[in-house]
Amino acid sequence: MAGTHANPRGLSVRQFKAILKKDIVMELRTKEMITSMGIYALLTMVIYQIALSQAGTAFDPRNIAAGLLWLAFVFTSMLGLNRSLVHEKDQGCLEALLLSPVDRPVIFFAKATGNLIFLLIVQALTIPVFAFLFLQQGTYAGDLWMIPLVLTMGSIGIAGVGTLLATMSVNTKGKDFVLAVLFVPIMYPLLLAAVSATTAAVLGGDGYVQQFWSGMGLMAAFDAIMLLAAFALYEFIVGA
Amino acid sequence: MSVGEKRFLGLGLYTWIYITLGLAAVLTTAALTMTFFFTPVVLADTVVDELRVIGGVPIQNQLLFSQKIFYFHVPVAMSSFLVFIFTALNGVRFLIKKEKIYDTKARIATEVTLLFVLLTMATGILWTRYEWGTWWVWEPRLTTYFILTLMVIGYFVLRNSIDDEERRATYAAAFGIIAFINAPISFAITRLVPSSAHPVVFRAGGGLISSQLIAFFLGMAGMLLFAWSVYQIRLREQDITDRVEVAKAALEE
Amino acid sequence: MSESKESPGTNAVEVRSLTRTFGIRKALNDVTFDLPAGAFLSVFGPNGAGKTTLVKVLTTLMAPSKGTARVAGMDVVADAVELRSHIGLISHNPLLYPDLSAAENLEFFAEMYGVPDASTRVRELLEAVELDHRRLDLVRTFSRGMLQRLSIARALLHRPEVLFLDEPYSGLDPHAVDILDNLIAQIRADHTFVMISHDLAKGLSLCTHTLIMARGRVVLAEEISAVKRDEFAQLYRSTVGMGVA
Amino acid sequence: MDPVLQEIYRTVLDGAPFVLGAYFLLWLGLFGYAFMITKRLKGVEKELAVIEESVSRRGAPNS
Repeated sequence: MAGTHANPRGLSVRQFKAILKKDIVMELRTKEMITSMGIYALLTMVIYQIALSQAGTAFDPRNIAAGLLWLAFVFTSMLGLNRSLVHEKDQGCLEALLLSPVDRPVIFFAKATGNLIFLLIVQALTIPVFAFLFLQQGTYAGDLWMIPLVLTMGSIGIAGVGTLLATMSVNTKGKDFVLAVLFVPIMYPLLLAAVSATTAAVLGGDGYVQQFWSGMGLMAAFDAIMLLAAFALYEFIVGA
Repeated sequence: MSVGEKRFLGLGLYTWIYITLGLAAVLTTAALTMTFFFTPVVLADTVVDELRVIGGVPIQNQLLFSQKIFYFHVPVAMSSFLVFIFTALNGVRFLIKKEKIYDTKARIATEVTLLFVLLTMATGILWTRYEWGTWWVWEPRLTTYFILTLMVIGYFVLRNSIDDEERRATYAAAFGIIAFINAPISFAITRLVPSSAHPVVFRAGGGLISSQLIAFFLGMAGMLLFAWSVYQIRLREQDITDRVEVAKAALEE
Repeated sequence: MSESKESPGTNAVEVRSLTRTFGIRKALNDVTFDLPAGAFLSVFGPNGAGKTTLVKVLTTLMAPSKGTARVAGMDVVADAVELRSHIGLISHNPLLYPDLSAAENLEFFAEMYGVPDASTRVRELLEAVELDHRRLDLVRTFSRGMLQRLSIARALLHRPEVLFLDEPYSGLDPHAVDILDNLIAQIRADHTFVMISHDLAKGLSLCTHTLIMARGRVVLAEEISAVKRDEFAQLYRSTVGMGVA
Repeated sequence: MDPVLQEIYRTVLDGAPFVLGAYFLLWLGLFGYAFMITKRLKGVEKELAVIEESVSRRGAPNS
């Protein structure tokens, strides 16, 4: 579909920056994604309280803290991903983007980077609230610096594959549902590794450093493979 | 693009479908019979010709049966994955050539995958119930198949939620490819991530003796033939449905 | 890819047996026509005639199944990326971000096209479409007519040679129609136009060339001076199937 | 039948016949499905024949 002719590198960088800047300016103006994702995350916390209400005092929420956190992130990120692509569809703007002399992967990387930034912001807001609500008792046993690392590594995969899948689901009937059906099974391996690494970071314990790094390695492998696939497929998806 | 007129070795497609279906029936029956009635049991890595009863208690009686699953369940599981390759392959061909036939082929391949994946789940669940006394275990292979099932279902949900034919085909092709890449990653990560709850229980045994290999290969060949037949029948049916539509459109003009 | 550029005065659009099929459906069936540079082509046809598909192929958004098309001397497949800098689209959709201001929208698209000295160009265009006083207002607050003016400014940012208009008049109030008429008259001289329209009177009053399509095929491709008015109306009625005065 | 297996089924694995039966049912289901789609294929073939006939019948006077 695209020509063999490639853009000069300088233009691609300019275009990447322009799309990213546009998304950030729009978000700062409307705060649509961040507020909706943030409030959604808070609601999840309420649900967790209900879920844990009968667990008894002997139960230490730290044991499942990592799982709960990533669960919240999965649902909030689906909400955000959907929003970010709905913007593009609304007034046919995506078509206008496609009409400009831009290499399709530039659109992909710019949108994915924007989504990554918003995800990280929401996570940075959610984690203290989560810790405040659920992790008061008991001490933090792992290494604190591990948390941002694992969050970033996980979010890269979520933003990358999520942007591809959301570009599809935004063109379907029942956008949100379709995104969930596609997104969750594809994200399964990443989330499994992410929860393992995050648990190591939160709980510490025997060999936690090794568990953390093996989880990180698996996530990195997932991110690399899936980003490559998404990068290769985006051109077909966005043009269809 | 008709499938029906192709001939191979002087025989039409129909004859071939009947032959392969019949063969598949014979082979799978043979494999099942051999497995349950003739193939000796395997105890861990060694073959036993006799029942070991020590102190009145049969040792490792669970393992006695565990190899039996190998001959029916594993061919089914492997077939499902092999058929899924065709989903991805035809997806790639579609994205390159943009011809509808590849989309149809990918879709039918995914249908057959769904059939086999469900069958894998069914035979797997039976086995966990019998072997471990529980209906479901989050064991790497079962988990991977669970995810695979969800992805295949997702594939059809995606298709059903798009009206434009070409967009539907493109998205389905892309998702088929992503899902295909994801399946082995899921399996690898399920195995590699340390899990406190369930250790890896299920590994294929070491040495197989010849009669076991024969049963396995019979089962495998039977399942693949069966998959091929179903794929061809469905493809032909689709092709004819399309042609009926063309004819109807022509009549209405 | 500049070796394929042609000297001025030749055809701006050359379409040769263009076919676009998917399965049994033929959105475009062996479409062939030429359009000289500087001409204004009006494309008519009922819904599903393939007008939109034709424009999508000519604007590189869709690849043809068979046949070739050249726009501004460039092949729509082989020179797609290069070609995109030479064409503009004005659609019934504004193709603008509602949460950006008028100036931000234009600046964004100027970046996408790599327009040199973007801020001067944006100011110049905002003045041309008489929106410079609202340049800082969000597009969300604009009326339909203002949106369409801004949308024209967006399409002209990178000084395209060929402009595609996809039912630009639909949904416009009479005042906005006047403004759009004026704008098109202003840029008429140095652009080639391809317009899809359901409005026969409007389409005919503007065009130098006309193309009627039905079921993916070309029914008529003629210079307007060569077309007899009542014959045309007759043909239009029979293919488009709507009452024509 | 393998005598060792017979012994095992009788003494140790008394649930074996159920598993066997379940597998057999699944096997039957598979071939039942194959039979079903073959029948359906026959059905659409008939429909095609009918329609193609009427196409050629209607096409004849015109051309």
